[in-house]
Amino acid sequence: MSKFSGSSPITYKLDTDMTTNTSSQTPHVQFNGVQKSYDGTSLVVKDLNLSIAKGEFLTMLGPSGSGKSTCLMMLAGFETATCGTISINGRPINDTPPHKRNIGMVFQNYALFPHMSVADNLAYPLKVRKIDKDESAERVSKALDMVQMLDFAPRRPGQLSGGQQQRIALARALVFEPELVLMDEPLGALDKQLREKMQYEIKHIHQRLGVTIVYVTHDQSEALTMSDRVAVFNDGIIQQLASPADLYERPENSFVAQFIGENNQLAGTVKEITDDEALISLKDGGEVLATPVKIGKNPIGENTLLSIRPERVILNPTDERIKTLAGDVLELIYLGDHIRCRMLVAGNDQFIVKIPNRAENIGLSVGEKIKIGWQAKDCRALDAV
Amino acid sequence: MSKFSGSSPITYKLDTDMTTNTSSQTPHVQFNGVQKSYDGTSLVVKDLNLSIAKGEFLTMLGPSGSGKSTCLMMLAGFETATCGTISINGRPINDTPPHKRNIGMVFQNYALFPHMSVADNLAYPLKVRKIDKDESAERVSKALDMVQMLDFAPRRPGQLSGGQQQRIALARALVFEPELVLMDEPLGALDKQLREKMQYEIKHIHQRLGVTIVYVTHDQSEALTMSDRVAVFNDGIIQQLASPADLYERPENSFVAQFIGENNQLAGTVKEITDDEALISLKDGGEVLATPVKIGKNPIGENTLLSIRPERVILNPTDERIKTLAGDVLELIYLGDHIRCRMLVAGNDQFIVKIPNRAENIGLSVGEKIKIGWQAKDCRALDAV
Amino acid sequence: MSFPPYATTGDKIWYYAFRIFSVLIFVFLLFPLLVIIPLSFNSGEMMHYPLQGFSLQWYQDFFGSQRWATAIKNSAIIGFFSMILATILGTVAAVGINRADFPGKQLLLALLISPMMIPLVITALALYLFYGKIGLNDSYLGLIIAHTILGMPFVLITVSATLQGFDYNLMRAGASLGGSPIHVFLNIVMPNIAPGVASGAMFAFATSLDEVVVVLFIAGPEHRTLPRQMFSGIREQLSPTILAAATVLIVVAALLMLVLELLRKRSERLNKPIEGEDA
Amino acid sequence: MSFPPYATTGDKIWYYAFRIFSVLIFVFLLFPLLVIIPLSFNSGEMMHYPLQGFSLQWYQDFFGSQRWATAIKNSAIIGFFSMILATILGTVAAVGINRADFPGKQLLLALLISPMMIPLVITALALYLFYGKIGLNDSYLGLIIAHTILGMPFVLITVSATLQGFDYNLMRAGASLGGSPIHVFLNIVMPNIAPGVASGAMFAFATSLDEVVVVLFIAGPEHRTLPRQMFSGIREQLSPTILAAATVLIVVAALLMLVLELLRKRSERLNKPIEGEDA
Repeated sequence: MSKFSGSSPITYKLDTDMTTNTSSQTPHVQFNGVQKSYDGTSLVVKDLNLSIAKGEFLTMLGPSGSGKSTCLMMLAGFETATCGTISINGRPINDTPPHKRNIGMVFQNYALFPHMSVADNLAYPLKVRKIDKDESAERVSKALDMVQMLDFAPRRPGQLSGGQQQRIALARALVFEPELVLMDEPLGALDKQLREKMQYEIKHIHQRLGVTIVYVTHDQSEALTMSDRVAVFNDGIIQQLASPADLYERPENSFVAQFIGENNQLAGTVKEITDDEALISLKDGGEVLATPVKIGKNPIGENTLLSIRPERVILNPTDERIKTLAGDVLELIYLGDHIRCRMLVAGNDQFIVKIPNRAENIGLSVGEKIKIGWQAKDCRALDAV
Repeated sequence: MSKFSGSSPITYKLDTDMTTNTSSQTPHVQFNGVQKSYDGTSLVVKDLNLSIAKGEFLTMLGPSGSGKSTCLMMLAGFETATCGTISINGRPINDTPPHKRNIGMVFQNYALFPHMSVADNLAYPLKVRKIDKDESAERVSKALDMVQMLDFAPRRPGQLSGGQQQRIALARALVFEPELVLMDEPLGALDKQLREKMQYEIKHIHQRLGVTIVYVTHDQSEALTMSDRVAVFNDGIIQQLASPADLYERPENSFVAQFIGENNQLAGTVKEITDDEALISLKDGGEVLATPVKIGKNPIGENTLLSIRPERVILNPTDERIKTLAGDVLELIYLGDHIRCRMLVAGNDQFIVKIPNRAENIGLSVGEKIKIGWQAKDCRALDAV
Repeated sequence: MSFPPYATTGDKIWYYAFRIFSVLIFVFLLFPLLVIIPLSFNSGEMMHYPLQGFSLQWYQDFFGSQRWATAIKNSAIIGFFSMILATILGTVAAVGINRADFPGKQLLLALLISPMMIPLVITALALYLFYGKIGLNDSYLGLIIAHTILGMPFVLITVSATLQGFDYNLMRAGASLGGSPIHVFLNIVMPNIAPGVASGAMFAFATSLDEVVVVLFIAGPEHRTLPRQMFSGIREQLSPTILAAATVLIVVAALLMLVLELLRKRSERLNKPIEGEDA
Repeated sequence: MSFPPYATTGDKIWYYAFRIFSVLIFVFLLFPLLVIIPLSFNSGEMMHYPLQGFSLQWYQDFFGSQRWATAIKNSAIIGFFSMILATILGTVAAVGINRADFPGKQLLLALLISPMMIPLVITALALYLFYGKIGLNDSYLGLIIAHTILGMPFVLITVSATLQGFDYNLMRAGASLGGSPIHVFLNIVMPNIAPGVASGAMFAFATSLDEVVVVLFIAGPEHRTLPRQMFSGIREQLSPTILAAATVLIVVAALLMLVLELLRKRSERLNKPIEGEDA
């Protein structure tokens, strides 16, 4: 799982009900035709089918109101599914109350018990399970040690900083050794630097313990950093379920392309199509090559939205196969490790190119006109929204 | 101001009391030996000297408690300086009450008047200035138009989203045409995407109107994106005052290097020194070249902290002048536009290398051992903390 | 309320226990009050059921007779002036205490709300002895001051609560936009704390209208208020006119509660957290 | 308080006006109360200054005589039981109302706190008539029920306020960690709302200890409480023993206020926002 090689070689499968590489076993968690409606008319979650393998780190990513949190709450037992079944290890759990599901959970606001010391917070699930004092104390110490908070055992949660509380919440969700841990935007309340640090810590703990983690967030970079697979939610539906690299490199529709990472969009129509390349004529003139992804059966003449990442745009390309467009440099912003260049390209004045700031001077200036282009495989022709 | 060229050619001057390129005029804002203490013993702001030119976008950047907000509050008149003078256009304003300073201000929580409509909020400063109804209405419309909120004039602030309220707060601070506008972490309450969008909007408005803006933030990427110059605060002192590019490329001390952008640190001692290069021997063995910046007069044998940006590290360098170190790849994280590689280098297991993800496969894997190096000019030998 | 499929027996017991509790509270609390209202429309002199017929004669007596008219007038005068004074004093005290930080702040606050905590009989006794010295017994002024003291803590508390939710940055924003401190206080602060001030005023009025112990101690015969008149009515000659008076007071109390609720709603609406696209 | 260099005349006027106000409030509020206490230690029978000498005779009379002893006993019994009942009912009602969302919730809430708003004379009258029918006048039970009704709204309000600050995610966290609903209620919810429950209980006790109007209506001679005994003491034979009783009640009230303040502090400490390195 920790091995990873560049532009990932994992092939993408279309069915959202796919199982991972451990597909020979029963999936650890399975959503089967799950729907949820609060008011009886509109569905917040529409026909969810999802299998999560044992030991997987799966992230539910989406904007607020996309249904991702509702799914987590149904899995935790705090919401009931309107229809469909949710199973753990093949056993339906719809009728199991939350306190009998044996699922660890980390909440956004930590939900530490303010009237108990840190040690008592961690001992609570062990006390409920009637584990004897000595073993309980030992397990609490071990869990605190794991999150490097052993010295804080006698403190009250109110005496800790946000990041420290986060660690305690994590330790408490793991101390009773659940096989499944849910995390509901656990890092949402932390500042950026601490959030990134905790992302790596959680990832490392996951790798060490091998528990299954279902993680909910609206932060795409968090999802990319931590997950084995990401389910991108929008409008109550999983738009794409894939590995981080696949999501970024091969988005299946405009929503995913736009939501994951930065993205330039250009509208055009399909002019010609060959094996794995399409010739697209843009609205404002000019023709470019792209990889056809989500265009109809008889695509010639259809509208499409091209999606190209800012860092994949090539300035003054030398490769002769690349079709070029004219671009006007409108703005240059220095951002430390890269320079952000806003251009006017084919009528779009928000066309962004990221130029790495690697010592060599790029010698661009505002007002300049240059040629830009890209490899056909880096540009994807998606559904016109 | 909008012209910008790569690794910026602006030369850095050491004195913090420097004036910008418009130095022939009186500075618009001047802090002169300003100190502030709340309790009479410890100083929150220590001997601040700072000149801000007319039309400049100056950002005060620093961690919380560094004194940056206190400086802004003294300029606004909500705090009084314990000693020193603050002048606007050469005239001391220490004795002017806040409502007579004619300074626009944008607050972090927007501070819109909840009992007034958006239009009445904007009309308030005009009403106080006894500007007649017709002209007031026209100016309010113009200001709302500038922030694309003309349609929201009759609404109450409570009916607007955070981003919309932010726009109204901005328009209200500008509607009475102050020459100086202060912004106190105005984007702190917005989510990441909206925050970035608003950064560009504020920058564009600044370029269009030519007002002087003093901006306070703790977010270094915000400071880099927006500012003409950035004053990095820590511990009540300006650590460095420079353009964004200078701050990133040529930090003067370890605090600035660490606070602005990502940074790898390696401890070592100075072994040899030539014109503009120093040979540093690292704690865990190995020798590298660096640019000496903040080391004493007789530097040989002194301790230093090397600072090198993750994106300036070269993997398997071919240039023979570059001295290399051995690195173990510990972790590879896919982040869309780049891959983040954590390595063990010279005893530091948090050594980060950013590898741009530009189509070509990087072919690295966890556990691999490779050689790394850098150009001497990309590595700075700073003060050992 | 529908139970989730896994509701335990405990959940259900709790649910039904709460239902039964509610009904019991209802019976002991509302029933006695509800009994009064129909009796006030009874055509007979008897103050018990069954009713003998419908009549408004007790209301005519209440609004028509000299002694009740005096009581209504006294309650109105004392209630009005003590409300005004309590509101001004309470608001000033709340703003002063919430703005500044000074030693003894907690003590001053405790002192100012002490009339709520000290047994009324004692306040009444103290005022009776004190007024005896300075000649304020048997006077409107004495009663108004007494009710001001009793009503002021309510204003202090409601205004303080509103000020807790008041964003002092609004005052800074007003100043930065050019408003002088007085202009800002009148145009920015006051409109935002008005619901709290008005609630406090309502409470102060209700307190005065309700209060009988202090009146019993320090009021002469010509300063009898409504509750005082009802009290002696019961002692001297129990007639259904008292029930008519009670019904009228219940209606007034209900109206005051309604106004308070509307003020609360309004203030909640103004201070509601921001919802929007970028939530 | 030091003025900033640019303080306007308006600022200074406001500042001194607030000072003068404070002093005035102080004189009218605290002075009458302070007068009582020294007089209770006077060796003479006269209830005015100058004092004739120091003596504890009135305290001996208060704690020694039969009628005052009965009054102390009655106040303690009625106060204790009505506090217990009001606390249980108020807590159950607060938890029930804050947890569930049901039609008529606002109405039920208004009903439950109505005893605070309805003039005491009317509640007393209604209970007097109602108790007459069911034979509860002149009984401990009747008085305890009446004071429970009057004290319950305070418990409801303080517990509700505490529940507003209570994070319901703690209940979910408890469940996810394996705690059954009852275990979570007792071990997670109760300890966190305990300060509110205790404050409510204090208020309920203070209400019962203070209340005299309802007692005047429904209590017989053998159920006279302390305030009732003081009231008749003033009517029948004014002696400095009443001042001793008043002083004792003031001390009790002050102690209750102190306990409330400590509870508030404790609850504030538990709920204080998080401070830390990453603020």
